[in-house]
Formats: sequence, structure tokens, C-alpha cells
Amino acid sequence: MAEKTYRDAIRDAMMEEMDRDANVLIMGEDIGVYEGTFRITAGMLKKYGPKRVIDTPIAEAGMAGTAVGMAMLGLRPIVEMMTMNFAIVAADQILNHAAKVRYFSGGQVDVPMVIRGPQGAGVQLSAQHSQTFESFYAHFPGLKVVAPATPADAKGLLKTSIRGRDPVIFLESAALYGMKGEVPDDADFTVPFGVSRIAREGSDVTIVSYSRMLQMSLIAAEKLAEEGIECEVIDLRTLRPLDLEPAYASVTKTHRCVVVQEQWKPFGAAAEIAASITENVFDELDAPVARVTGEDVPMPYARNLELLATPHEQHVIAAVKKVMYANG
Amino acid sequence: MAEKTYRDAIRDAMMEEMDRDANVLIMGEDIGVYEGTFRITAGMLKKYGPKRVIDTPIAEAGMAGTAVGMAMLGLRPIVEMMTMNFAIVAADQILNHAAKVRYFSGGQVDVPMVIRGPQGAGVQLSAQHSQTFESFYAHFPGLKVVAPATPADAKGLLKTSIRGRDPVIFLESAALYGMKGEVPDDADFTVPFGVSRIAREGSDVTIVSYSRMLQMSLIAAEKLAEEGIECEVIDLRTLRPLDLEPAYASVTKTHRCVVVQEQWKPFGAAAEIAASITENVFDELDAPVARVTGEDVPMPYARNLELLATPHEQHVIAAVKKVMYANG
Amino acid sequence: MAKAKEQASATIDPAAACAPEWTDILRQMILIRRFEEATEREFRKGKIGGYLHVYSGQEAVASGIITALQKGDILFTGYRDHAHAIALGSEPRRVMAELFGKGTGISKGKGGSMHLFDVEHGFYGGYGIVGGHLTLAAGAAYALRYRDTERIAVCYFGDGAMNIGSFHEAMNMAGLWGKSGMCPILFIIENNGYAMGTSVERHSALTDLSQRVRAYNIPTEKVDGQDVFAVRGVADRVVRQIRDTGKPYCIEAITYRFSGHGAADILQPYRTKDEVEQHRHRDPIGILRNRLGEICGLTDDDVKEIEDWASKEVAAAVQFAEESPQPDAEELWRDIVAEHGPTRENE
Amino acid sequence: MAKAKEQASATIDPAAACAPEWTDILRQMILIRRFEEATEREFRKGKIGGYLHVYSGQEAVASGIITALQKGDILFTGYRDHAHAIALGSEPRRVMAELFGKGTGISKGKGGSMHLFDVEHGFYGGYGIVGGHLTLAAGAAYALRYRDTERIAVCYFGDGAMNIGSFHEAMNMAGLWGKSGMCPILFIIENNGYAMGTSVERHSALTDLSQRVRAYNIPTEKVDGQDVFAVRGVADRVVRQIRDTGKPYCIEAITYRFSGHGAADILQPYRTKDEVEQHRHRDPIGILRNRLGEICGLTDDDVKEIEDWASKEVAAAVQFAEESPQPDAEELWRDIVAEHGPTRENE
Ligand SMILES: Cc1ncc(C[n+]2csc(CCOP(=O)(O)OP(=O)(O)O)c2C)c(N)n1
Ligand SMILES: Cc1ncc(C[n+]2csc(CCOP(=O)(O)OP(=O)(O)O)c2C)c(N)n1
Ligand SMILES: [Mg+2]
Ligand SMILES: [Mg+2]
Repeated sequence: MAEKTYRDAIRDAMMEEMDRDANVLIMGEDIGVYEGTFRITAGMLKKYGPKRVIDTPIAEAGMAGTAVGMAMLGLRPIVEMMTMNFAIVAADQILNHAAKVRYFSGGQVDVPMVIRGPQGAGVQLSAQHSQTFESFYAHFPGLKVVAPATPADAKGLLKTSIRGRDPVIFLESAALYGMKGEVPDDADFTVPFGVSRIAREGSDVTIVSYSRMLQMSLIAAEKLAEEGIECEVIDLRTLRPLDLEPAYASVTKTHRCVVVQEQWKPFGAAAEIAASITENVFDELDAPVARVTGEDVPMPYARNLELLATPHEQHVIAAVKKVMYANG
Repeated sequence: MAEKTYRDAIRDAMMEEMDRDANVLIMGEDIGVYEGTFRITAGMLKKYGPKRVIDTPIAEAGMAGTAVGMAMLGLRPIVEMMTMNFAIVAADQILNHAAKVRYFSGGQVDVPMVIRGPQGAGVQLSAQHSQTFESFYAHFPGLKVVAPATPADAKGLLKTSIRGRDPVIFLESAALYGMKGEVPDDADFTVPFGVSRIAREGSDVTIVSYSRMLQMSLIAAEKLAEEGIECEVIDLRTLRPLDLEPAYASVTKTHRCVVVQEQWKPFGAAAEIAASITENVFDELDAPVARVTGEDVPMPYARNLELLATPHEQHVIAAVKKVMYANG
Repeated sequence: MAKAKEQASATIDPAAACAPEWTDILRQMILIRRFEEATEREFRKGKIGGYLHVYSGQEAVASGIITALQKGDILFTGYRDHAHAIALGSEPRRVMAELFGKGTGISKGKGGSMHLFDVEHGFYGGYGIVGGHLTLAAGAAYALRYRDTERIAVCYFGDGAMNIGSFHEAMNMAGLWGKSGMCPILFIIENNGYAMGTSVERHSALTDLSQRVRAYNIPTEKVDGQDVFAVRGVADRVVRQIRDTGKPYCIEAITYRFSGHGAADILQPYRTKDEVEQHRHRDPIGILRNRLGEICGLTDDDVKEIEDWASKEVAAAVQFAEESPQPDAEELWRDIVAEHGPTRENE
Repeated sequence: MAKAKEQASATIDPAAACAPEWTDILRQMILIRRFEEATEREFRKGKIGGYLHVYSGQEAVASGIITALQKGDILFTGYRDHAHAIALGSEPRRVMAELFGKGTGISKGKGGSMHLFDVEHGFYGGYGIVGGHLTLAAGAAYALRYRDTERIAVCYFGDGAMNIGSFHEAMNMAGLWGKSGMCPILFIIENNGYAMGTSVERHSALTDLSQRVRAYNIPTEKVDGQDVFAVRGVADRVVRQIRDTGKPYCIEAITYRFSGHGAADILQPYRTKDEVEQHRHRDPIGILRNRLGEICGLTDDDVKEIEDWASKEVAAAVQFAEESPQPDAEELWRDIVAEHGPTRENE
């Protein structure tokens, strides 16, 4: 075990896998000479050279599409999107090609590739640079969608992504890059997909989340504990595959549930999570599953408006009290 | 009133609006000389000329992006996507530009444009040509998302789309193009956004759907009626804005609800609809809201597999019986 | 075209013109033509579903290039892909079974006409989004060189595909990677004059398509796509060069599609019957056949023998497809992600 | 550059060189420089958030073109957009207020540095997705001609933007529409040698960027982007031509960015201090100032006066931004769709 930042955990995962397997390479904009806008790839060009650390032109569709071709021929490309907002430009290559080629080829090819990069609200990045995409990708069969909340999971899930045989959308939270946590040193430490974890035990209300909102939910849970409300907090880790068994079990115990996401509410990830929980443990619910989400607006630039647009601890606290009918 | 096909209703709406407002024009691939792969635009080039009926190169991003620019300058472009599957190529222009420019300009521009085209499973079009996109677009504030189920709504909602001041994603069902129905002749007949309609009254179970699945649900409802089960069928018409008030009212009466979509289940439109209904009328529900959806697989080519991948009446019937706890 | 013609004769050794290989190429082209005619018949009978895009008239572009390749080379193309599969060596009966949506099809019946795949023969598909496969092909070429192989990638696309963004991004990246010898790829523009119903003049600001490719620092030349001697001549030279240098190259084959864009394109309001007739005079099969007749004494009987063989082959393919079973229902859930499929080692 | 230089002198009448307008242009360029320096200071103080991309070193490219435009002409650019707004006539204080995220900002504080808009002055933004605005600009140009106006559109973009698909699609469509005189647009390549940390040699297969634009049948020329006389000279001629013909034209302005890519680009590992120094010797403001000194007897005092004025303007802008209120909370919900905003007639 060692204390690592989420950022370093991601870099370690990539470098360990590149050391382990010559078929692993990384490409992206300004990841080499510039060493990455978030410095995730610092030092990698020097260590692995331009054949394995490829600075690309500004061409997200080109990056994603060439990665699909590389993967079909047995390489394991990692594509760094400077931010996931730019991956929308590559939507066709990801959704119509990466996600489907195994299927329409009748299983003749593997597509072992990872598209990773930061997403979510930063500080005043405004409407085109503040979005989250988990529901956007998780709707499509053929993809795997990962959203780690801790440095350990960032490392373990990324290693699983790189070692796999399918296209993985690895959604990082820029706001968590500096976050520190214990990370196993074992070079073969991996975290499997589709295995949610109980991040905090509790008996009163179940909170289901992932990525940065999971961390925010834990803070809210601590504050609620001071008021004597014990929340069980579940970290989904991956959205596709989606493991809700621990959530079902938890709700069977707490009978109350709040789902927390940064995304816009309509047609966001929390809708699927809430709908599935309701379908599966309806009779256990003493209150409808509540959703805490970002406001349904393009992200404004002004800091005061941005703060109004994003979810905060107090929203989680209010939602927990609401499902406990303990408001006001 | 006159009997019209869904196809002709769409053409009539466009031509009436082009006659009414010189700022309305249409562009797309092979809509002019070729007269449209689905012949929606047959005759339009001859009538309006190449300045208003623009054959474009194969460049969906170019089509959508130039339409945004035209709209910002006061034109009312209609973009025909040969099928909505190809609009993924234009995702950045639609999601990062059309949907957001009004907001990040501080309201300095209108963006009156319509992106329309067929979506959904046809007959053996396989994985890249059989998708549905309502949840994909409806997640993004700034867009309006329309999915008509009848010729009358196709015409009335398209006219509202063209006359509006915002970008509209107008999702047609290729499978309904040949469907006939009564359509008002009145050149000023429009159907407002965000007003769901009760397509069939009933007291036992509420079925919520839209587009082609609404028609399928009505057929299922008739079959169920023969067994003495009366379903109330609600047609959402638009997914953004989303009007669920009639659904809430209906569930308050029936206490049971089934949502029907063609999309993949995970993170699809039915999740939002089910979650919202549960949030709002939880205490009225005698059973969890059930979802009828397509199978979570890329669309296969083989007809036998394709039939297994898509939802059919019997699935709706089974779901209705399930929420009535009337199964087997 | 003059220039292209010269090149052709310049690059083909007259002595070699009668090598038995040329008769094989004629066989292949006739087989492809018969195959496509059969697909159109079976489509009308409702045996083939979805979209069907046939290659009739363009055979020399597939055969002239693909016969110049080596085992291990790989190929990507669009949805007009039957000829490429057959030229690469896929069994016609398994291609036909794919179009029939049968479990014996080369993509297990899951891809259909637009998504033929036969990795064993180097065929990496078979794509339905115009231009979408170009970036895949460029990446695949990088992978071939990354593993220090001598293999090259070939990527076919139509004139209309040149207007979409992914064409641009693929070309620029191929040009860049080529500078360090990391992109051994041959791009083939199948310029049949139309993107569906839109002529090159109406879809491309600059109608000299090879000129457009120069914007990516990729050498390009035009060739008469109806003359398989010319195509093969250029291919022999260019394929060697790509293999040696690891740099991309582009060939613009000027050709013509005899049938409609797809099976649904009946009216063809964008071209006259007369225009089609004119082009039928330059049928690539007729051109090769006459050439072999004049220079090598190929007789009508020889040709008749080939045609009978091809017809039998295709009839057998149709029968095989007809009699093959549909895919198992479990196939619906296979091949979505790795767990669902048989484990396979990456090459 | 030689060629560009000639053209410049060829197109500028020496007599005109001392017209008072040139002093105004100097004022404008100095104002822009002071403004950008202030934004960098205020960013470090935390008064400005998000991403900040300044224009220092490139002023002649904005001023040389924009001063050649007429009222009614419109402009689109990327996120490095402060100079364009100011050159078009936006109030510096409202631009600064936008960067401060205040309700008095030109986009009500909702857009920020990357999304400046001032439709009244013809500024249609201000976009953050590289290359994303090119298709918008082409469509806007079509709309201007569709309504039979004499107005033209100008679209700025960087060297790096030329590698993304939407550049390609916009250029081809502009080239096509230009054939029928339906696309009066001036494309300006702000070639500052780098896309963030990636040099043109490393991001573009063909490094002669204007050559790339010829692939779209759009006439192009290079100009020395540090010499506002040269830029303006080309602009006067070209703008007239576009207005007359309705056809697109492209100018590649060779320029250089003195500051980092963005405020976060401190290390600049992709270029040497020395390289930056070399380019500072060709400061567009110095070049114009010297020229006016030599030819028109502009004195140091004159310049001092301009600099003091500019500093005061900018200081006032900062103070205004500082003192302005934040946007009202209700603004969060305005301008998402029409209902939420004030009703406005389309022009
Ligand atoms: C992105 C996209 N847009 C539109 C289509 C519909 N479409 C299929 S083929 C075709 C024409 C392609 O023409 P070309 O590239 O010249 O190839 P050809 O059919 O002539 O061989 C079009 C528009 C598509 N499949 N993908
Ligand atoms: C599609 C997309 N990819 C990546 C980025 C991140 N990014 C912002 S500016 C920039 C460099 C652009 O360089 P250039 O076009 O030369 O303009 P310059 O900054 O030099 O003025 C990059 C990569 C983006 N904003 N959009
Ligand atoms: Mg073609
Ligand atoms: Mg640049």
C-alpha cells in the first residue's frame, strides 16, 4: 500500500501495463512533448518513445477510429481525450464502430481499447467543457463504462480496462485528480468490472453513486451521521456492466434510497438506477427512490451560477431527509 | 380532414411552411435530384429550386453545423438525415453547438432549426442502421425532441418544430411512413410541444409510449380488451419537453403502469419515464412500473435474430399481466 | 485517362500479359459478376433483406488490386463489399449465406451484405457508415508496422466518402505516420462518378479527387478502373513501394456502377439510360476478355467454359445459402463483448 | 513570406500609409495588447476563471482584417477571441466583465472568455470546440446571400483546427456553395505555428497550410501576419472580391503567439525561450509603430499618449468588471430555449 493521488494511480496503471505488454500504447493530443494538459502522461514519451506515446493532431474521430483498427489487429491502444467533451466529435467511431464491430463481424475480432479522459464540471469551464457522459455511453451494448471514485479503483479498474478485450470508456473526474488514497503496490492488482462496493455501511438510507459524487455522498453521510442518520453508501464503479445487487440488498435493509449523479436529471444515469431498484425491490421501498442531480441547464460560466447548477452535499442531505419523510 | 400517410403528412408540413415563410429551406443527402431515399422530399426540388432544396455532400456534421449558422442568422433550416443513425457523425454540432449557443451567448441568438429523419429497426438493416435515439438527445438541455406516432401528429408537431425558435430533433419512424390516418387540412394546424395525449382510455393499466411503439401498444391494448383488461394508452409525443401529467393522472386511476420503448433497456427513455412516475405517484402504484424494451444487443442482420431483438405485442401483453400480477 | 493508360502499358510487360494468372483474373471477375446478378435476383425474391449494394461494372478495381496482394495483407471497405470478399478468397457460398442471414454466413448471419468479414483471408470488413472505416484502416496499418511485419493494409472507399470528416482525419494521420514509415496503407478511391444520386461535380468542390489527396502529402495517381491490366500494373508497383517504405499511397480508380446504388434505386433519376449504355461498352470483363482474345488467343469456348463454371459456382452458393439453417437463437447474445464469445488470443 | 510582402506593398498605396486610420489601428492594437496583459494579471489574481487564451503577438491578424470590414459583416472565431470582439467594437469593459463572470458581460457572464458574443457588432462568437464553428460560419454566409444582402462572413481558426473533420466538411461545402455565389466567406488561418504544444510539422501531414485549402477549390494566399499593412492590404482586395462574387476565399496569416497557449501553459516545453525572443523582434505593434515613425513622423510622445490612453481604458474596464454585480440567479434558467428568454424577432 502507498498513498497516491488519483492522477498518479492512473499514470501508474498505464505505465505498469505498458511495461508488462508491448502491445499497449497511448495516443492523444499533447500527451507527449507537452506531457498532457492534466499531466497524467508526464514522463511517458521520454520512457516509451514516440512509437508508443503518440501525439496526435486535433482529430478525436481519427484517434478513436485508428484505435479501433489497432485493437482489431491485436494492439491495446489507450486514447486520452483531453476532456471527454471532445469525444463527442468521435461519437460515430465509438458508438457505431468500436461498440459494434465484434458483433457484426460475428465475433471475428476483439476490440481491446480504452478511451479515457476527465469529465464533469471544473471551475468555470462553461457549457462546452463541463459535461458528464456516463448515461450517453452506457446505453450502448458493446461498450464498457467505468467511473472510478478512488485512487485505488482508478488504478485497478484501468488495469482491468487495458487487459480486457472490449472497448472501455474510462471516465475520470478532473476534480479528483489531486485526491489522495491508499493504492496497492502489487503490479497485478486489478479491480473487476461489474462489482459494486459498499463504501460506507449504514442502516437508515442507501445512497448509490459513483465517481466524484460518491466522494461527495460520503461527506454528506458523515454530516448526517452527526444527526444520527446512518447512510449506507454504494459505489457502482462501472455503469456498464451495472451491478445493482448490493444496492438491492442495502435497500432491503434500509427501505430508502437516494441516487446521486452530476449529470442533468432527464434521461441521466440515476433514472436507470432508480428504475432498476424500483423494479427489483419495490416492496421493500418505504419511499420513492430520490435523485440528486445537476440542474437541467447548459453549464454557465459565472461562478455563482455554476455553483447553483451543480449538486452539493446539502442536496444529498435534503434528499436523504426527504426519503425519511424527515423534512422541515 | 383527409386520409394521409405519415410520409405525406411530413411532406405537407414542410411544403406548407416553405410556402408560408421564405426563410424555411431544407438540406440533406439526395433529397433533391434523387427525391429522397424514403421519397419524403419528392417534388420539392422542382417546386422550390436548388437554393431552398439543397443536395449536400455526405457530411452530416457539415449539414447540422451549417444549419446552426443559418438559423443564427434568421433562416429556418430543416436538415434531413437519411437516417438518424448518421446524425451521430454530427453529434458535436448538435449537442455542443445547436443545443448550447443560445445559452453561452447570453440569449443573443435564436436557433430555429429542425433535424429530422427516420430511426428505429427496419427489416434487416443490421447494427449500424437500426438504432433509436430519443434518450440520446433528450438528455441535453437546449434541444427539443419529438417522436410522433400518427400522421396528424407528424404534421402538427413538424409545423410547430419549423415555426419554433429552438433546435428540434424530429424522430420519425421509418416503419410508420406508410401508415394512414386522418390529418386536418387547416394550413395553421399545429400540435404544441409538451402536451401528451390519451390515445386510448382504460381503467386497469396505464401504458406509456410514443412513436411506433405507441401503435404497437394500441394493438396490444385491443387484444387485452378481448380478455377484459382495459388499458389506458398515453402518447408522449415529445420527450423534451416531457409531459407526464396525464400519465400521473392515469396511474392514479389504474395504479399500474407499463412503459414501452424500442430502445435498449439500460439508460433508455423508459428509465426516465418510470423513475419520474415512481417519484411522483409512488403511493398510487400497486406494482413497480414495468419496462418493455428492445433486447440489449447490437441489431443482428438475420431476420430470426432481429425478431428476437425487437419488442412485440406479446411483450406488452405479458408486461401488463405482470403488473396486474395476473401472470401464468 | 490518357496518362493512366500509358502508365498501364508502361507497367505491364506484354509477355506477361498471357500468363495463366490473367485467365484466373478473368474467372474471378466473371464469378463476381454472376454472383452479383444472383444477389439481385435473390433480393427481388425476398431471400436477401436489408440494403444490397452490388459491384457490377467495378470488378477490375477489386480484382486488379487484390490479386497483387500477399497473404497477410488486410483489407477494409464500405458496404459495397461482396467483390472484395470473393477476390480475397472467401467462399462464395458462405458470402451468399451471409446475405441470406444464415448461420453458415461468413459473419454468422449477423452482419449481412454491408458487414462481410473474413479475418482468416485478411478481410476486416464491411462497414455501413460512409467513410467510417478509413480511420480504422489507418490504425490497422500502424499496428501492422508496429509489430514489424511486412504486411500492408488496403482501404477502399467511394468518391462520396471523401466529403466526410473521418476521411480527412484518417488521411492526415496516415500522412503524418507515413513520415516515420509507420503507415503502410494503400487507399483506393472507387470513383464511380456518383455518391448515390449525387455526381462528383455536385458533391466535391474540387472534382479532381486525386488532387484532394495531395493535401495530405500522400502520393496519388489515377488509373482506368475498367482496365484490369492498368489497375494491376499500378498495384504491383505501388504495393511493393508501400511494403518497402511503410508510407501511404492512393490510387483513384475511375470506374462506373452498372446497377443502381442499391437494390432500391430503381428510377435512377440522376443519370440517363444512355449514359449507362455508353459505360457498358467499357465493361471491365469485356475489355479483359477481348485483350486475352487478341493477344493470347483466348477462344469463345474458353470463355463459355468459364461462364458455365461461374454460373455453377453461384448456383451452388445460392443452394447452400438456401439450405443452410438460420443462426441459433443464442447467437443473439453472443459476440457483444468478449465474455459472450469464445476466448481468442489476439494475433 | 517574400511573396506576401510584395503583395502587401503592391496593394498599399504609400500615400495612404499615413492616413489617420493607421494611427487608429495602432491604438486598437495597443489597446488589445494592454487588455490581454490585464486579463493575464486578473487571471493570476483569481478574478478570471476557466480557460484563458490571449492574443498577444497576433494583433495584426485581427486588426488588419476586421478594420477592412463593413457594418453588417459578421465574424466567427474560436476561444482566443478577445481581440476580435474589441476590434469589432465591443466595449472593452463589457468584455472584461464577461471574463469576470459578471451580469454586465457581453454574454451576461454566461459564456466567459471562450464564448464572447456581440451580435449587435456582428460578433457571432466565441466557440470552445476546435473547428466546431467553421460549419456554422459557412452556413451563416449562405444565409447572408440567401437574403440577398451584401454582407459577408469572416471565420478565423487556428492551424491546429485544420486537422479536424468539421474543417473539411465546412471547406468542401463552402467551395461547393461558392460555385453558385452562395458563400461569401473569408476564412482566416491564424497560423501561429502551434496547436497548443504541437507544432505544425507535427500535426499536419502537409505543412503548407494554404496548399491544403486548395483541395476545396478555394483560392488562398499567405500573408505576413505580423505586418498589419500587409494583412490590411490583402483584406481590402479580398473582402471586396468576396462581396462581389459570393465566393469563399482563404488567407493564411503567418503569426506567432507570445504568451502560452492558455494561462495554464507555464512551462511551454514545446518551444525555447530563445525562439519566443526571436519572434518578439517582430512584434506587430513595433512594426506598425516604426513604420508610422519612419514614414509619417509619429513621435514617441504620440505613442506614449496612445499607451497612456490604452492603459486608462483597460484600468477602467477592470474596475467596471470588478464593481459589476454577478448575474441574477434567475439567469441560470434563462436562454436555454426560447420560452425562457425575451421574445425576439429573427432578423
Ligand atoms: C455517414 C453516412 N451518411 C449517409 C449514408 C447513406 N449512404 C450510404 S451509401 C451512400 C453513398 C456513398 O457514395 P460513395 O462513397 O461514392 O460510394 P458508392 O456507393 O458510390 O460505392 C450514402 C449517402 C451512410 N451510410 N453514412
Ligand atoms: C475538438 C477539440 N479537441 C481538443 C480541444 C482542446 N484544445 C483547445 S485549443 C487547442 C489547440 C488549438 O490550436 P490552434 O487551432 O492552432 O489554435 P491556437 O490555440 O493556436 O490559436 C486544443 C487541442 C478542443 N477545445 N476541442
Ligand atoms: Mg461513388
Ligand atoms: Mg495555432
